[in-house]
Amino acid sequence: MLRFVARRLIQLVPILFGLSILLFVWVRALPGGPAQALLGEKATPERVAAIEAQFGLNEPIWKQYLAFLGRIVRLDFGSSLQTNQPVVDEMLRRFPATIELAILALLIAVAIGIPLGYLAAKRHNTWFDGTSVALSLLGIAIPVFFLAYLLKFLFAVKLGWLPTTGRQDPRLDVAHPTGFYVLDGLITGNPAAAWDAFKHLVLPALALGTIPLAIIARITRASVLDVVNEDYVRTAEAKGLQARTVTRRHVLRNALLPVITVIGLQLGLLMSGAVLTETVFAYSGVGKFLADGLLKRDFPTIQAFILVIAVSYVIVNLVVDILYGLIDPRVRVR
Amino acid sequence: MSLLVARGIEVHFPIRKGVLFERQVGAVKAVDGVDLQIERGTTYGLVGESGCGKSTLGRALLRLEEPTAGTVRFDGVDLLGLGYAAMRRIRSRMQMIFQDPMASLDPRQNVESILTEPLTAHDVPGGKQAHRARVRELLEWVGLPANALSRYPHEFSGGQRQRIGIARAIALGPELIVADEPVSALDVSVQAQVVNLLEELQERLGLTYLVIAHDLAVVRHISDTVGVMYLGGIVEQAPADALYDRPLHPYTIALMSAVPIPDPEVEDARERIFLSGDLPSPADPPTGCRFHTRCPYRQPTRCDTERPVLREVLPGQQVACHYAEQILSGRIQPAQVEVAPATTDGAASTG
Amino acid sequence: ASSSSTPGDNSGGGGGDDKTLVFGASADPQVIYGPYVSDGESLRVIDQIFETLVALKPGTTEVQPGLAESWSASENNLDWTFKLREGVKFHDGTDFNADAVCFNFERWYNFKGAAQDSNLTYYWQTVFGGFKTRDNDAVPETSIYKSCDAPDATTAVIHLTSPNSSFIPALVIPAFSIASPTALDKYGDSVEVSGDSVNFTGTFGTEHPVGTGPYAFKSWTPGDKLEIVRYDDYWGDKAKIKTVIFKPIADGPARKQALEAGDIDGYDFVAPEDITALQASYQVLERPAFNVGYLGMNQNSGDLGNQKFREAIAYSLDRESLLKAKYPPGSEVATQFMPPTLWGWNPDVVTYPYDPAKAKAALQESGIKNPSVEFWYPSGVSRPYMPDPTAVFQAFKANLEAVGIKVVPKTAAWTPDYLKAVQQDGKAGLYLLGWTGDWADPSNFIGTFFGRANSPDWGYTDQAVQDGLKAALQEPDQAKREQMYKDLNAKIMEDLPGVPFVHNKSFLAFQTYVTGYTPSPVSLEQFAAVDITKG
Amino acid sequence: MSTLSPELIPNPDEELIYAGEPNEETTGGSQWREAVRTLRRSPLAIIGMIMIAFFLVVAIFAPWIAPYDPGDGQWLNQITPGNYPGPSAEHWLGLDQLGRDVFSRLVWGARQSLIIGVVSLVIGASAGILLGLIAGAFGGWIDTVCMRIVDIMLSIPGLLFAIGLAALLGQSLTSVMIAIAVVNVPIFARLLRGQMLGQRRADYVLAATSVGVSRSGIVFRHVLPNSLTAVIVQGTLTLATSIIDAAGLAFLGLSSPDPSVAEWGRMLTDAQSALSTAPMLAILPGVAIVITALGFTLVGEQMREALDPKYRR
Amino acid sequence: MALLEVRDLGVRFTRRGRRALVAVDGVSFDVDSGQTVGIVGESGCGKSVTSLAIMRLLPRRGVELSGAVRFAGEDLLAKSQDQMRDIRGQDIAMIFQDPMTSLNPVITVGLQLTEVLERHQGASRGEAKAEAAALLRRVGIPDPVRRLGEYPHQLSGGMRQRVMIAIALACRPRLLIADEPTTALDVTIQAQILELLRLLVDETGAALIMITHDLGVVAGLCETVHVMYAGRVVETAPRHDLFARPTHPYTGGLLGSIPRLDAARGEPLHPIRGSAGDAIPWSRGCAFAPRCTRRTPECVDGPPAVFHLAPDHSARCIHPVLHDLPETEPVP
Ligand SMILES: Nc1ncnc2c1ncn2[C@@H]1O[C@H](COP(=O)(O)OP(=O)(O)OP(=O)(O)O)[C@@H](O)[C@H]1O
Ligand SMILES: Nc1ncnc2c1ncn2[C@@H]1O[C@H](COP(=O)(O)OP(=O)(O)OP(=O)(O)O)[C@@H](O)[C@H]1O
Ligand SMILES: [Mg+2]
Ligand SMILES: [Mg+2]
Repeated sequence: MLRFVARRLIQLVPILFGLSILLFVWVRALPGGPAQALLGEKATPERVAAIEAQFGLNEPIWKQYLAFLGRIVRLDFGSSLQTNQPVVDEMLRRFPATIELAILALLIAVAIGIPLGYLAAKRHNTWFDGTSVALSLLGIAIPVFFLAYLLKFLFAVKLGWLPTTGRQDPRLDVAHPTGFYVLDGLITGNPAAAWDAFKHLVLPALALGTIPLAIIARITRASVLDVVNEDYVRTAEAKGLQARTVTRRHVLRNALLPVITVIGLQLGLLMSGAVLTETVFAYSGVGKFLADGLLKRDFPTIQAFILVIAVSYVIVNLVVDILYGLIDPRVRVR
Repeated sequence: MSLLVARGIEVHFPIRKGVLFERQVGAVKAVDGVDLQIERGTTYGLVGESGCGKSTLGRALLRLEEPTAGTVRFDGVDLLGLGYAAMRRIRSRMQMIFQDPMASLDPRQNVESILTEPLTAHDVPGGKQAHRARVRELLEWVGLPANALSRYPHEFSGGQRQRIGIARAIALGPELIVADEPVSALDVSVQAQVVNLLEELQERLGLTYLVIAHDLAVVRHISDTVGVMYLGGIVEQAPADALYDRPLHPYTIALMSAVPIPDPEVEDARERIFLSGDLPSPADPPTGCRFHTRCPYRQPTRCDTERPVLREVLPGQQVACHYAEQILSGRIQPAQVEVAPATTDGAASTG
Repeated sequence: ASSSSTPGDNSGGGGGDDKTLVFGASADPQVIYGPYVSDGESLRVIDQIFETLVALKPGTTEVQPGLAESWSASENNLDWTFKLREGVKFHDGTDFNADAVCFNFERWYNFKGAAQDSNLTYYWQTVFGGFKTRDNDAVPETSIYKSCDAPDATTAVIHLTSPNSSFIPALVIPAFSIASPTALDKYGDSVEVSGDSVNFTGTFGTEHPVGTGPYAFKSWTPGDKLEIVRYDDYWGDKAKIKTVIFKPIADGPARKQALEAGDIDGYDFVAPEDITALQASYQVLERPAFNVGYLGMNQNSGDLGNQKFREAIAYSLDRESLLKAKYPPGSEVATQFMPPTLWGWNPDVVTYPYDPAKAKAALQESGIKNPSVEFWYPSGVSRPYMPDPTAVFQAFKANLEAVGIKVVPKTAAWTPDYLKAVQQDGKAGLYLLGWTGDWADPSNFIGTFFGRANSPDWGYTDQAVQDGLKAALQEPDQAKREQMYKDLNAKIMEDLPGVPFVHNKSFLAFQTYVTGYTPSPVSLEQFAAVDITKG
Repeated sequence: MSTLSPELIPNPDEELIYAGEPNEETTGGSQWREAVRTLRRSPLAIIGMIMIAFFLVVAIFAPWIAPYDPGDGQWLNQITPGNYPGPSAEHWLGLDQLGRDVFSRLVWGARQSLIIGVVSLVIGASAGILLGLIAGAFGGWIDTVCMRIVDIMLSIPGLLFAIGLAALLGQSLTSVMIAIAVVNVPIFARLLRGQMLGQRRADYVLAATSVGVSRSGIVFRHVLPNSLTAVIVQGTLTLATSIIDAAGLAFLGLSSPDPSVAEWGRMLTDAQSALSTAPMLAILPGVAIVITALGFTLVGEQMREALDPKYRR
Repeated sequence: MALLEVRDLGVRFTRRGRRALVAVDGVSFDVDSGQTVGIVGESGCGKSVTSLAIMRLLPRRGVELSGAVRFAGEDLLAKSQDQMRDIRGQDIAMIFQDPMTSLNPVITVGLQLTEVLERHQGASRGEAKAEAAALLRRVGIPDPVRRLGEYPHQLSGGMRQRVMIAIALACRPRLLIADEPTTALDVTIQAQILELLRLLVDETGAALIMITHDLGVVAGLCETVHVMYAGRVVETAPRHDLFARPTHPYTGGLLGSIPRLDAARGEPLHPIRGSAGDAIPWSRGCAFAPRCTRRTPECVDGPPAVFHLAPDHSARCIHPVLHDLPETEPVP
């Protein structure tokens, strides 16, 4: 098992290496190059030249790349051009927000998607099945930001049930030791703050969770359909086991295996979705920061955030694989 | 001269492991030192337990799987020494028939295209016209209606599909055909049709067969010589009748006794010899005689230390067993193996 | 009314002393330290916490005493004596005095290294020029600042190297606000190059800004909120509301929705579309126009060097209709590159009213066959003078095509791509840009536009105009200056380097219970006067 | 069968079929026929096909359906900020925030979406197929390198990748299409490679080798065609996501530089500012996107189910 | 009264949008306590469907059952699924063809064995474990305690089938249905498993229905054999009779087409022409008629009647092969 983990972690190296090259080249290839991006609206040719000298941008390209790699290895990502704050600080500030959002989105997706998929499979070829398939496909077909707008328009603007933007009512005076606002509310003994933070999460999480929900529902359905036709389920039935036991022990346990993998793969989708959802809800997380950064050429941020996202994506999927191994003895690694 | 002579064929599939660089830590010894000789115009039958390496051997002989060691001489030509192009050319003289007729036919090709493909691949002269004529001839030989040409594999029954496979195999007028379990996927009533067809074609075209099967009765029925394989090696090789009348290797003996015969009288009278346990892993074969772990005739010496070689014990009958003579003369009797321990009250008898 | 009734929510502050106002800003501040910023959101916050020597009369561009009660200049306009207000204390309890003033000026003048980056010290470099050392080729070579004396605690004398009539009006910019020397020394304002960018290593501007203003800094969570609280020892009228929170909401419609949902009490930059709708149940405040939006015509690009062609373009534009359809009520068609509210505006410049026939005639005269221009407009941005650049582009494009000029559309994100392409690289032919005044002086408008020797954006470097602008800046006599600028405006409009098309008002919206907010033409608004009156 | 006399041949019209009929194994050539049969029975697929057909008709015949030029802002004088005339006899769906005819823009938007979807699909799928083909056909270290490239591409969230690319290429529809195409590349590469690896050891490939078909013949005549089914299904689904992604990019400001170009994503985005005064301006293009994407998704998914034997029990 | 009486059992698959498929068509047979009955037939002739119908394990939707299945006097077809759950595993148990897929891959062998004990015998975890180990030992699995904690993929095919047998026999059922229990196994392993089944059935006194397509297997094991073709039983006979005097042309054809290990070599095989796909509906006539060498026009005049050769030997044919009598020309 350890060897498996080690091996997967080592597989990360070429990915990171490739990514670092990609990001490095990307910045160099931007119209005007990094000096331009750095100077923004006030750049003059002289200033650009000065900056290039200052940052070693006129060194040979491989030297620049090595320097870049060196900084990455030291976790020195520089400062955000948007905020002039160290990128690491920005990460500590934005990642909890997005993680919190993604977790709730995923929870919604899982908590609704799996039962929905299961019931649809159980009632295969009925109107319930058809409807849930159609709904889940609709979930996939609806642009995230459009859904976000509709949700916001309906539940926040028209009905006023939930807040429109942000992570917490700014009027609340609360401490944020961890940056996970719901958690912060709970650990600082301020349930009202936690509740408020939660209310701010609901709409973005719903918007963000819809696509994963649809995907999970579909995979669950397909997987359950597969499994109920397996010989071992027939064996279980032939043993006269209670319906409950058959479902839980023999159907679900097997059917959820592919679902787990799919849940891991949702991370990328959630990040893409977060870019749009966070923009709509003015939610200060990674997605919005990155989207702004990309448009404003905040390349220190982009480089660092994308690296971190890629690493966490790979790690999450590694964890998923390990989990998979724990549940499925067949792939348990020697 | 024999049509096919194989010497010391080994096919080892590497097992790789490693954190950073995959090292080879072992090998699945699917075929582990096989000598084989097939005479022109005869049928060689190969039987053995699942996983013992029959298919791998069959493919290796046609170089569809690269042997890791050994030589294969086909009509005097050293196959393993041929380059890609030369090998491609010589393939027209050796063909294969597969177990699963559906899987071996490209579902997207119609029968005509399936049968024309070998002709175009080898630039059989005469152009389209000649090819078409040849294809019709093939259909007739294998007993398919002419209207089959434009149809797709899935539109046929299992037996008919196998006929298509056979037609493809004989399209180029090969000399040798390796048939890997040609009938085991077919219904009992259809098996016989295909077996008969194979025999008929052999007679008509002077084919040489290597027939792989796990059904001993089928193999015996069509083969002149039968080889019995166990865990990557041939343990006994003999003319078909001799093998049935007088199996010499303990494994062959057990095999013979295990085959059910559709005759209650015979069945009721039969004495069975049960083997204990299963086929060991080819990745980690037992020392000495590969069969000694399950052998009811096992002797305290030699069996677990020395690998017996295939040797002629009776004329034309080769056996890889140290004690073949003693078994033949009845001096060694099989030990009785229980299929289940004493059963009276489920009392523990340490297995 | 606020619909989010969170427990512990003290919004609207129905009285008592703990009223809170939540203001929807369009972004986070860069840093809360005047000399390092030039963007509106930073200035807005800094303006509440800090004060400058001279202030603006609310709602106008008129200069009035700030931390200095009065000031006077020497004969040669080089030595300026400021009489400082007494009894003023910084939020950290230290005294405000002449030493503090000089401390700040000297600190600015002595900025080194990364701090000389034009991004950071834009206003200093614009108003005062260079620094004591020149660490960077891009920095102006000379500085008009010379030194600062503090003869006594309430007198600060600032010496300049050359006379400059923008000096006093420019001092109102919060970039020149006076910070607590003690706190500055304690927390530091240093910046440093880190990796590929500039990094605030001192925490003064991020965690401990200390000024003398009516509000003191409380906390800042970038992306989430910035909170300031009333400074109870303020020398002047104390702020009415205890806490003001700036909540960054970048998306315009989102700000509006936040207002409607009661999440915020007010916000800036109301979209013109929303004005009518909002007026029904909210207060919509109007900020006087102190800006100009223009269509730049780069004379280095294609046929735009042809005066007649430029005239044809100018005549073809139906600015009237555009403003009616897409600009808020009260916006005016611009005739020149500065707003009429600013002295120096010339009522008699040549104008180019919408006249397709004239445009076609001019086109004919120009002798250009198959006229075609590359027309740039920025995307993803909304500027006070251009709430919807796309609409302007679309309208002008239709106008141009109507007279037979082919338009090649080009767009890019505002920063850095658009500005770079237009201003540095001079890639654009036609382009949309504009300017909002920082202080009330024509030099801040036409001086900025046409005073540069090198102007890739205009491709227009008329020596007479350049010399005129330089002379006007140094002219001490106000009446003479005014005439000089009037003449310059006339000349510029004759040469037609671009078509100014709008002076636009911008708008803020508030809940009805918010009172006392006075919009300022230069967007320097005091929250101290704002109150919440809710039953 | 030929041996049977005609009267004994099972009657295909028979109400019942009897046990023992040849297994209706359905792969390959018949796969599609069977799939079509299944699709015809699936109400969801039919709905999807109607949606697609509608969309295609509108896209193809846009010039004849739309009453006006979609970029024509000649009615600018009829609007004032926040006040856009609604449906009228002249303008069936009213005017937009730049005084253009909404109906015409919607109609032309269909064409634009079709172009974006198809072009980015064709580019992305071709490149992905090429990459997957190289990886799948050669194997070994070439495969490893190709798959690492795919891994790298997949580790960046698609939309961010697309924005980054669009930033690089400058703002134009071409860069939007290329960006979306690039994001699609790893999907197709991985799919095709997986399919090809699955086929590579299939018996029929071995059979082709043994009759002497050349390596390229095997790849192009056998492996590739048999892998394409999955690619076609994926293509249908990708068409839907491409249209959605294009809308997402437009939402973030990446779209054609010419605002006269009628594009749903952009229409939706531009209308955000008018959401409360004229919600229809946003809802109409939004719904158009949803319907089109849903159409392709429905058909693609049902097709996948129809072609996948495991759904057909 | 027989332990199991199957009367006129019919199974139709009626899936929406497809033609109805008659998988089993009027099958009747009896199984007495302790008796071993064989059902043989080619792939697709309805053997599995028959056994699943008895167990009521066919999908609920899209299946029409007719006839009666009486087990110990009670009609199983009339029972609810819940009632069936008490019978399955307890009174009637089943072994399936493919030991590779019939065990749940993700739970231990031990749990798969104990769950049936806990369910039907109300055994506690501990008791069930001990009992399970004893069962594994009885089916000849060495080191049973260790095996209990293992997963199916860690066992060989033969061992898995032994586990299946242990599961089936755990509650000492009165009837055991084995659906091709050895087809997936090698001959030597097949012999072991068949021997094991024989021993255990003897020991527990369970009746056994052996479903197979291998005539050799029934020849050595079953007392009575039913030959199925296209959903119907075409011949029923005690095994000696069946092999000595195959009466239905199909049975004879089968026997003629399989090579025998003990036959002299060189004897050609006599295949049945056509394939199972050539069947016609029984309602139109004899389903085998298209392939039958003895076919006459009457064969397709309507469903053939059953011909009784002896009380326990019958064939569904109008031209049965009568071995004792001189071969006569079929009636025109
Ligand atoms: N490509 C391969 N890589 C690794 N191992 C292989 C490969 N092909 C076959 N083997 C292993 O080699 C051994 C022999 O396989 P082979 O298919 O030749 O057996 P067989 O005798 O034909 O069995 P069967 O009767 O099941 O067809 C088996 O253990 C198998 O797992
Ligand atoms: N769930 C089902 N839905 C539709 N048709 C079915 C179903 N199960 C079986 N059939 C059909 O019923 C017929 C009889 O099938 P059955 O499984 O009983 O055959 P079998 O005799 O057991 O064959 P084999 O030897 O292959 O196991 C076949 O034609 C099969 O296709
Ligand atoms: Mg094989
Ligand atoms: Mg079966």
